Amino acid sequence: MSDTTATHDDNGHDHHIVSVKAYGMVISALFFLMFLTVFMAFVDLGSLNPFIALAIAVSKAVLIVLIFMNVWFSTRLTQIFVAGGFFWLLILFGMIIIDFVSRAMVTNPQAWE
Amino acid sequence: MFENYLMPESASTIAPRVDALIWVLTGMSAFFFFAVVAALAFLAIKYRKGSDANRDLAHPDNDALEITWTVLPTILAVVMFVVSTAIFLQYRQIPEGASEIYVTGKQWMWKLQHPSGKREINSLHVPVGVPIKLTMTSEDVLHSFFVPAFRVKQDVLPGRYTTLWFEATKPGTYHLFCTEYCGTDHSRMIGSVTVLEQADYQRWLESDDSVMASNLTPGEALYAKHGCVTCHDGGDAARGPMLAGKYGTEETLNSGETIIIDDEYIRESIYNPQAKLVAGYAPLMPVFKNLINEEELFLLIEHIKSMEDTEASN
Amino acid sequence: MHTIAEAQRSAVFPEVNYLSARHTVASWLFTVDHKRIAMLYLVTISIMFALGGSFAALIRLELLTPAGDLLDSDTYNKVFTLHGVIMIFFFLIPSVPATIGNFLIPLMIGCKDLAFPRINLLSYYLYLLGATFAIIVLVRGGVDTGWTFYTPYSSTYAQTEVFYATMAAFAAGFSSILTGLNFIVTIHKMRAPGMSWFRMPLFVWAHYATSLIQILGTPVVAITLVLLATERIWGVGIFNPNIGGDPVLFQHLFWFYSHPAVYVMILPGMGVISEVITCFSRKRIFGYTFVAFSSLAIAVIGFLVWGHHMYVSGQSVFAGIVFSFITFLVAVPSAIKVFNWTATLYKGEITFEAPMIYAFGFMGLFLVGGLTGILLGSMGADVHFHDTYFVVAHFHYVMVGGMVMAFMCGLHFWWPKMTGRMYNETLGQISGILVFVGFNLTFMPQFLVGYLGMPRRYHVYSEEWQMLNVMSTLGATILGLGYILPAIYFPWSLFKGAPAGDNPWDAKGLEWETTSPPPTFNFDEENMPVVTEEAYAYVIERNTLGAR
Amino acid sequence: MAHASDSLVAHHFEDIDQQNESAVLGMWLFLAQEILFFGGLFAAYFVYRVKYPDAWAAASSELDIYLGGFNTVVLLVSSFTMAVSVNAAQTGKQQRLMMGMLVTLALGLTFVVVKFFEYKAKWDHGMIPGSGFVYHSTTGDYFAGVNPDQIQLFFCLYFVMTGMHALHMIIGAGLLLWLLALGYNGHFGPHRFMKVELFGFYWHFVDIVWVFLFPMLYLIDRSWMLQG
Repeated sequence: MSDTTATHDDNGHDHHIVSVKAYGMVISALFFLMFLTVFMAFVDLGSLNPFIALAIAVSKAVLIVLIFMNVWFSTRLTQIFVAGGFFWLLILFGMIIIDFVSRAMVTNPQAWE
Repeated sequence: MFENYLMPESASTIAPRVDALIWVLTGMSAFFFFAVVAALAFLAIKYRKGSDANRDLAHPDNDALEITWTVLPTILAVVMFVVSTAIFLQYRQIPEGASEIYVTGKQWMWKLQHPSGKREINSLHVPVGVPIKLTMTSEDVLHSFFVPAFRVKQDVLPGRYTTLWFEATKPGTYHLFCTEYCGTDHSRMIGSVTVLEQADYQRWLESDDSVMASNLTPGEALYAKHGCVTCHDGGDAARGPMLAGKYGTEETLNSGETIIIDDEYIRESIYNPQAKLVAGYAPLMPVFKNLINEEELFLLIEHIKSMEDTEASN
Repeated sequence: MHTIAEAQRSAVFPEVNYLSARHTVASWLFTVDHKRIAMLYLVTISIMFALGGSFAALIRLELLTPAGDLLDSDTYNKVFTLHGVIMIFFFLIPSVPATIGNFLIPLMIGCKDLAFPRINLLSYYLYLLGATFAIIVLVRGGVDTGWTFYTPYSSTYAQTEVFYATMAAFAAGFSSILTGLNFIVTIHKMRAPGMSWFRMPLFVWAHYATSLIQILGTPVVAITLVLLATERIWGVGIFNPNIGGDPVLFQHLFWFYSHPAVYVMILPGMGVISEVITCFSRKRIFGYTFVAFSSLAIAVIGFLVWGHHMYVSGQSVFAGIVFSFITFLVAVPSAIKVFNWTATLYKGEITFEAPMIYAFGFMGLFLVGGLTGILLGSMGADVHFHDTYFVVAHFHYVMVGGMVMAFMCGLHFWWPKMTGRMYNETLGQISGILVFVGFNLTFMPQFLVGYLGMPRRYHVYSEEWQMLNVMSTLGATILGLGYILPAIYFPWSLFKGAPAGDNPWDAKGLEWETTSPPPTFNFDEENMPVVTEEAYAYVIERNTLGAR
Repeated sequence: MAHASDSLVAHHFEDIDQQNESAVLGMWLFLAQEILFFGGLFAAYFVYRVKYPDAWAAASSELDIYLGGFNTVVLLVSSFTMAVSVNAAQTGKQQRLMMGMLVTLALGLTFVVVKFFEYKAKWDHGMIPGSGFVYHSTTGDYFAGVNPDQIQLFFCLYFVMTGMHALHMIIGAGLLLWLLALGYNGHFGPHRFMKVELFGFYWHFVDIVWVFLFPMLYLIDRSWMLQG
């Protein structure tokens, strides 16, 4: 019937119940990362800054998705769709950015040689 | 020949190459079309219900066949891609020394400006056998500059320059269309491109004296009118960089980056002077955004370029 | 095998079915039965198609002469814009999925309803809301931006009802998203016992691929339209070139959805063709897995090619090259499908009922549409063809020649299942042929006038193109006739048609194992279907063949 | 629906597992759609950030880092309380469930109110895009020479992005009210908590959007603040 044979608990449900303690650890990590990102914004690292900020934001998002949103304990199918959604986001960003970073080649055809 | 029935007249150096590409692709498409339709018709008739065709061992899968008709079209597609892209790159490779014409699109007309300052509306005169580079912008919405006989087309955008080049091969008068929908009179935003023999072109250039009457070119006049000369003449009091001879050269900015001084940079520096300051200069220049329109901008750019010429000849 | 006549002689109209379950108006308007919702869609979509079609008729009439004498320029611009907006957002995108797909997917995979029946109803009302916005646009004087809504014309310069038009597309977009969501969950979670992925009808595979595009693409155009709407209200916004905004960015965001959207329009049609070809060849489809995966390949690769709408838009040369390369690759899975359909005929036992006529028509026209797409994907050739009538002809061959043919094909094939009645078979065959001939007469001349460089969206045009335009209008008249015919015999069959019987085509698939029309919960609830064989398990009974 | 009281499983589902798995998958598909919906905005953001890095940094510095930071804390905590509520629902602790949702609602509303005051400050300074837009730099000479037009472009995006986010918060608050009403009427039980769980997904998603908005809008380059 269903695609997945996820581990069923005693009640016959697929639900893995995450403990409040685990949530507490995640929120602590999130706070740490938040202060880290604020701190890093005050340090001038030139072109590195945006990448650090993005990396921190991505790790926060990953924590929220995996633990708060239970994806770590979900069925493989759910995990695929979550990953797919974010992957499509990268397609959108990637293909658009290709245009804007290579614009100079249009106005300046010498760049081709 | 069939060319005037199936394709518009072919009147530029790139047109025969594009036509060859189009006919090869059309031929290939036609081949596949007729091959598949013939197969469909043959099978439909042979295996119609009630026919006594042999229906034994009709296996519904054949991986070898599948792979064949996956891989072969893929190879063909890649070959077509390479050829098509090679021709497209010729559209983008503007020959050295092409003579420049500035184009402004505006609802619903084309305004064209020759280097001499001569201006035209909805008609363009060019000499035969000379590569022409068009630098184009729009004062309002998107337009697209299309001359079917030259097989050239390029969108014209507000706030930015796009370029296009062609070399006409045949004297005559050809259609000029706007092909990017631009509002009410989109279909009337049309004109003509007249290709003249070199001598005729010279005569045409000199025929109209309304523009050349002043001993200043229009760009020179604007340059004087807006007082550019007070800061950019290179004298001791100059608060801005000297412009003569700078076009096309490299310059270092305050930020340490280097840039090439081109049309786009001059445009930006007039409309938004503080964006990219040349190293060593203070942000003093006023913003000319609302004082100079796109057409006048072209005249100024043309003048700044010509300043290089006088410098070099002296 | 049975002939249709045989099957019908014994057929009785079932007492209990979803149509007769309840008769009040409210029972229709608040129904959560996927079959009733499909019928609601069918009625609404037909009305929108007629509306869009009448705009097409106006366009063709106007273009009879090179001068703009029937309509003034503003009216003409509004007419072609409304034709595009209505046909794309309110007909082509929902056509097969929301009607035939909505009706059949639960039947085909053997379950009682879609996973979220109430969301299905919500999705219909969102569609209706969008359609209402479209009507508001019409009543308030129309919109003249072209269906592509390119900025800055749409954001700043247009004086027409752009705001309501964006809201119309926005609401229709969310309707489409929710339909896709429902399909994916249903296909994953509600398949009957034994209905493994590779036993599913290809129609279901095609809808799965379509749904992916609807969910992942539509939201981007939705937010883009929101940005456009705020820019109109605010007077300034992120596409405004006066403050450094980039009009090309709008095109990227727009085509990120709107190119994959053409696959939303064509993939379900391909699904229909796979069902019909097999049924009337009495054969399992050739290369089932290749056809199934080519649907997914088209859906995924289709997301990476949108820049081929923008070769001359001012996008970078490098980006153009990348998009062009992938565009050539996306041609391959479509080619695979066509080859496999053709090979399915081999050693079949082919009959030419109305759905099959339409299916053959589809293959001919889709071939032309697909192959001319290669010329437009080629950067060198596209510079000449871009925004000319060549493009207009190309996408009508794909959308009308492809999708509308497939929609009609599917409607003729499953009409007996949906209504329990048989339409006039001969008239069906005639309409199929009329549409095919009329279509070619309409759009083949547009290819030619495109080679000659006639730009699209032109109200007045150069005189040398008149002959071809007159031919096109002539063809459109025949095409219109071809569409009017079914509009008569389908409703007629509802009242006078013979009972169709459970399986008038002697076809394979779970939908044919229940009554026509099916009961409210699709199957006999005590005896839900269990699948024990592969899809399209047709067997040619050799002893019925003539010379054997 | 009507017969929900006698059975937790809707008629067209086989069993509760099938129904729950469908609901979770459906919710995630909806969120995938949401990802791409906000993705369009982020794509525009990235394009202009690449095009106008200086203006982006300068405009970012005009936003109130304290209010932004405060709201980040509020939202993160609300995500935590929502997660605790889901846990309470799954383990059948009704009182904790109601408390958790109530706190979440309060935090969500706090966020919206703070956002309102941020908007109002921008309004008072004339930093609303439109014909009356003015840019008074508060960053001294640090970002001298940026183009005010591009600053305006940033604020167009700022308002649409945070506005869309705030709209999602308000919708979330409405849904929470509905869940609270259901809970008050004893709707939830140890086998009946999908609504809470699905809403939790939504709430966390809105949180994630802010996790990206905060550094990208408020924190592009703050080193000028250290230069006094």
